[in-house]
Amino acid sequence: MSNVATNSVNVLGPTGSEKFMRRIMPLIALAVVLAVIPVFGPSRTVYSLLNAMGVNIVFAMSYNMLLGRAGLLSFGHAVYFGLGGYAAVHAMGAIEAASYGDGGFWASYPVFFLPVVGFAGGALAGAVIGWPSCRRAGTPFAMISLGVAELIAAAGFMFGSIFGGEEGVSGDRMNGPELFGLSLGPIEEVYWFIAFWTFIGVLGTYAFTRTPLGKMSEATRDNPERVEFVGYDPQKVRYLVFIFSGGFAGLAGGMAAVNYEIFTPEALSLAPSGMVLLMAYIGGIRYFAGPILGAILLTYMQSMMSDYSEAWLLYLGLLFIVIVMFAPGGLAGIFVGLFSGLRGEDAGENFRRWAVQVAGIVLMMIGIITLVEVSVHWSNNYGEVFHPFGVQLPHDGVLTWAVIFIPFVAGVGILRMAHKNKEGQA
Amino acid sequence: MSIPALSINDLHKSFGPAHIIRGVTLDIEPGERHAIIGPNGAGKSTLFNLISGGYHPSKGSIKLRGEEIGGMKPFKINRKGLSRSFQVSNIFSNMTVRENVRCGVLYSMGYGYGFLRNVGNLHDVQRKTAEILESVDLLDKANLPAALLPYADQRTLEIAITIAGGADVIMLDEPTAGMSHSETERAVALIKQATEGKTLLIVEHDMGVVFNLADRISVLVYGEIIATGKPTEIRGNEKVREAYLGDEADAIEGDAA
Amino acid sequence: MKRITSAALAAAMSMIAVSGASAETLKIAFIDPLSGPFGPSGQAGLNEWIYAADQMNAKGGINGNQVEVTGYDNKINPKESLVQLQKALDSGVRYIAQGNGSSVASALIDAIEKHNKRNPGEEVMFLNYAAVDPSFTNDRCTFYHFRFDADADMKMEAVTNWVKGQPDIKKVYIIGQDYSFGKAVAAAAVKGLTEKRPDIEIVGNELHPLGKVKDFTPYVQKIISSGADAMITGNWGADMVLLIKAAVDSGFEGPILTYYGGSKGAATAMGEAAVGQVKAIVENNTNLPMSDEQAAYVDGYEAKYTEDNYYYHRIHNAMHMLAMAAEKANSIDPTDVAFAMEGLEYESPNGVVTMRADNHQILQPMFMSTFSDDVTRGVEHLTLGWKSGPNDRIEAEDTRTETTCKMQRPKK
Amino acid sequence: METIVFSLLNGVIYGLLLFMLSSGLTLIFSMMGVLNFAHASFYMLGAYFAYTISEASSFWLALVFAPILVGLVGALVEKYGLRTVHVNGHVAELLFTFGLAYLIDEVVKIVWGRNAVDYRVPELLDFPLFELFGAQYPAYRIFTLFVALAMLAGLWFILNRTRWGLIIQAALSHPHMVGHLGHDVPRIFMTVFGVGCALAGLAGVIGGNYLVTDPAMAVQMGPIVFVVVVVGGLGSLMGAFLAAMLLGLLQTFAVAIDARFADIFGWLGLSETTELGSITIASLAPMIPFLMLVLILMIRPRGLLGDREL
Repeated sequence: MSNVATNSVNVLGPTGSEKFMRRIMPLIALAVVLAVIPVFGPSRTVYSLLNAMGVNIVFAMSYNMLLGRAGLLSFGHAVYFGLGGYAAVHAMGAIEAASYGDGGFWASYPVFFLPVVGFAGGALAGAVIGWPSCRRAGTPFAMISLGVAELIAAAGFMFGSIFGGEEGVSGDRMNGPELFGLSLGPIEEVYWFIAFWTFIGVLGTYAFTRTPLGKMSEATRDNPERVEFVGYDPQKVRYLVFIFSGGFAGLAGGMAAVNYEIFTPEALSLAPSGMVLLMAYIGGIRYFAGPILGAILLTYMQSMMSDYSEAWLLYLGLLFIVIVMFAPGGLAGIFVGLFSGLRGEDAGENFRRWAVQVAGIVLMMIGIITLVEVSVHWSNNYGEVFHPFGVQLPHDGVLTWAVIFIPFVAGVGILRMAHKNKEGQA
Repeated sequence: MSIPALSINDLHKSFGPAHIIRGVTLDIEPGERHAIIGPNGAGKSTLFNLISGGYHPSKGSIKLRGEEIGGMKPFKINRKGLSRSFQVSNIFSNMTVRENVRCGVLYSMGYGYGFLRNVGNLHDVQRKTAEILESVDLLDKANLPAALLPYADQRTLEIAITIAGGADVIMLDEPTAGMSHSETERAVALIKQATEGKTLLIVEHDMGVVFNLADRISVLVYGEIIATGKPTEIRGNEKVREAYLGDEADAIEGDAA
Repeated sequence: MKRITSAALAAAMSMIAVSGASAETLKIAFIDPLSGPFGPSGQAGLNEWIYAADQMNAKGGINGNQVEVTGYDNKINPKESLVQLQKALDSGVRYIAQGNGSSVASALIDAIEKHNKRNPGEEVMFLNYAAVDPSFTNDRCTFYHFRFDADADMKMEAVTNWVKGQPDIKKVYIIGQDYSFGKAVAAAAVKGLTEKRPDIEIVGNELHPLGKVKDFTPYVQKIISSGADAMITGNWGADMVLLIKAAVDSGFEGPILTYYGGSKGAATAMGEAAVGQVKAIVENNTNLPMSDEQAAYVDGYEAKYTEDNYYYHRIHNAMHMLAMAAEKANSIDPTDVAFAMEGLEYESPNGVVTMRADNHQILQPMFMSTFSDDVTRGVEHLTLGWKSGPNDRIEAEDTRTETTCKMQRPKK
Repeated sequence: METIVFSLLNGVIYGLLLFMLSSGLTLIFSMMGVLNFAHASFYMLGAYFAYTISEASSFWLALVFAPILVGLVGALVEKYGLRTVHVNGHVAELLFTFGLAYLIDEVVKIVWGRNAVDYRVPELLDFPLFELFGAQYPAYRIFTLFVALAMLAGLWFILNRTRWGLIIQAALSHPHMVGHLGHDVPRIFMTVFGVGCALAGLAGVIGGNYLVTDPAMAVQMGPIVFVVVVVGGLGSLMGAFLAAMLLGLLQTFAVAIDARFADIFGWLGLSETTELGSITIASLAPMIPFLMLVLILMIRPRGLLGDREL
């Protein structure tokens, strides 16, 4: 019996090479990408964007430990990001004071490792707030997180000695012992710091999914009742996951503290909490890499799209609603679907169908974007006119409304047809 | 006399004005296979939930090997070595079969809420999981998502999760409900083999299964046990016949024949 | 360069451009909210900067260099501001203009200070046109930061100087938002009143959470029952509008002395009921007597931006002082300009304004403006507007406050 | 004395406004399980519709038609949006409404501009009704009191005296039952969602002019609506009413208290000069709802009068 069982262990689970391809390769790929980026000599803008993305990636990953992996919808995750960040920024101050003062522990603490302080801060906050919050999942959890976030955000503005009032607490990252020859002054050096911790953050959140606790968190998400009957307390599972999630959010906060050298009470408020929810969900909460995609896309949109259109928030809202309604798997889900569709037997058929769908979507988007842009330009009342590619589209022009309606109707029609065809085949 | 594996004494449960369990007293010896039968609405599921920690008793005591467990949280009871299955398949449908069983194994092997070990490297857990899968004949389906299993296999998986933790008191809630005749036969064989040497408490509608499996049978009617005894004693019991009217009474007799 | 640089072009350029000032344009990056809830006030600031630049360019620019103002949307978020700052730096900007939110200003001051230290030869100058935290020109003063607005303490200095001339005011109630700014305003008010009018009784000093109160009536009734005959508040945004509406609705009759009564959208929200009661301490209002030239400037602006009113007179001042300093230094390098800016005096339409050399804080005459229905220039398409009488002028010197700044200057 | 009278009056009026705003959400949440994040956005739409209508005609027409319009918008949202995501569970629905709130905000900014609009109290009601301890009491506030009471009465009548109301009542406490009784569940859901939104819209019509009508008003009111619904309890309009009153009164009374933490916890050695000690109870008033939200969920998850836990 035991002999059989020992043999069958090998049959079970993925083989060594499968494991390597599925688990180790993506991490190596991530490391390579992170390491190769500077070769292209990015500008300061690109660097600062990359750094912001790194912070948001870790933040979104920590959020997905809750939403994706444990099924806990939080509206106040920025609390842990912010508290971790504040811990790190205060530690940065301590390093500065200690290195100009009488030394001590902080004098020998490298700024490079401040995210560890952030992790501790976030985890501690999670440990304190988590216990009452994690009693149940679902709506009560979401509501408690909302209430707690409101309270903490208000406290952020009230307690100036901790949160620095409106202008926040700032520090200088160029103090204390240097590590890896990085002074962390120029933004290129900060990039290495961010890249390192982004990798650690991704690795850490991934490793967590492989632990007994990580596995049980997924089990608790799917079936909390059953979990109780295999010896686990779902409340405790949630609580522990919550602490870790707070810790990784704090890690991201620590990264932000070094990157921006300042933390302000807004960091605790509902707005960044909403943003991280959007990142994770748009990226795809059921896929490990989903939040990474979401964080990259939304960071880019936030910092760059406002240059193109002041209605970027509207587009963001639309994107989110479309994802919720039609692609609950998020961007990652769409990619996975495309990829597996192209490898299947009827790849050609799939390809044709997608081409039609993409055409429909693009047409619809042309209509919607034109409508939004024309309205925005008109509603500003500065007499500005939307003029893409040199074409003037005033709000009262016939051409404008043609550009809005014809593609939109055509797009809707194509999508409907594609949908019907698919159903007809099925 | 040894301490009973499970000892229930004057157990009551009310939901508001509805008095569902009205003074159940029952002792189950270690190693005994005990079946609870009774018409629909007799309170069998409620009794199961009371024992396994799903409900809080209104009155009375439940002792597991002499230790009071009435009103304890389910996970605490489970850790003391009492495990149950569900009438409706209650599995982790987003996971593979192997992962399902592993969820049942982890706590009992001492890994608890651990977050420093990779589950892939826990060879004892792997081995135990494989053993369980082997014993319920699901090894070849180990890497299938549980949601994609055929119904009978899902029921089997339900049992596999229940026994995975190595509990020595096993409670099965209608394990063969909805199965075909041949599937039922296989399930009974499997239950017999998997609960070898353990205490088994089973609720079942299929009288064939009951009389085949059980050492003793209790009949629960309107929240009260009206008879307890060996299968032969139950068959001959007048009160049981009265409680079971029509077809079901025939079923008892038919099996008796 | 007449408009906002084509956004697409700017973004494309920012990705490839190598930093370094270009020879023929003086680029100013305007980093303020252009979308979201604070978008309107940021947009109004941007419009005034662009208008000021256009006017300057029409006169031949600064030292013959054309001025170009580009908007960068920071969503009033300090961290996002730093990303936008990097974008600006990449497109060769050496001058930053910002005003909305002391949190953003604080982040920018810090980041610019560090940038200037870490990148010698690429220094950047910060033209602060509205962030009023006093610390920026006190403990936290830096050489490259210049403030063209009176700080919170100076405004209170002006307010209390005005109160000094109002013997009718005997009991004052102070109410504000519960965060650093609200607390600073309250402290300055108490200090100023006790020094200048020891006879005034401060009957209440209250803070409420920032942006959370929906109905101010309970606060107002507390104020009324305290017998106050004047109210001082630093509130802005909805907190100010709701407070004022509740006050006039409940029949509070004394003056309501504000910092931000004139801010965008407030007039519409307050409505006619607030006429005569609401006052705001500002450096300008459009119903002051003005020269033809200045009138043409104001009218030109309001004709171009029909949704806006001429409000940030300090932007006009800042642009002119920038030009004067650049001429004096004969350079548009921020370091040279900054040295030239110190102690600079400019004959503005409302009188002489001076950039203090010791802390880079402007000194300018202030006016206590009253919300009125008897005005020649209304705001927000209403017949209501702001005006001030002869007694409402507070001279520049009377707004001066002591500074704790120890300015660190670079070597010339 | 005057503090108590004022606080009572203000508390009741504020509480009634909160109830108007939240009653619709209680209906929606109890029946459909959808904690509508965009509920306050419908309140905002109500105010803006009322502004537009009263510009074109009169406030009184707006009072009738603005809520109806909002209700129609709500019904459309339910039919073409919410129903699609319903299969993905409550979290997906919650997220949908979360995105919807973003969207409505932006659309309102485009259509009506980003500043406050001049939506004002109708002239007929724009006078001080009476004077109390030196402070005037605007007639419009008393008017809101009557509108709220009328709405309460109307709601009570519909729920207890009409067939529709009885179905809804049954569905409030046993949402799964309604389908079994052969009623057209999708249509009931659409109607309830529409009516719920219309009630929020009515609150917008009434509240938009005595507070401020600007694009931030939804965000301002959003979280507090949840507090009322959660504290009141699932399936209980009475609970929502009590919770709204409680919140209104607690907040207004707290404002009237000048005590500082140092005065209360002085015996613990808390001094008035410390940051914590100098906080006044009054300054915490607007935080009370959130404190209540967290405490209720921790201690009594079914709310004040709820018939089941969330």
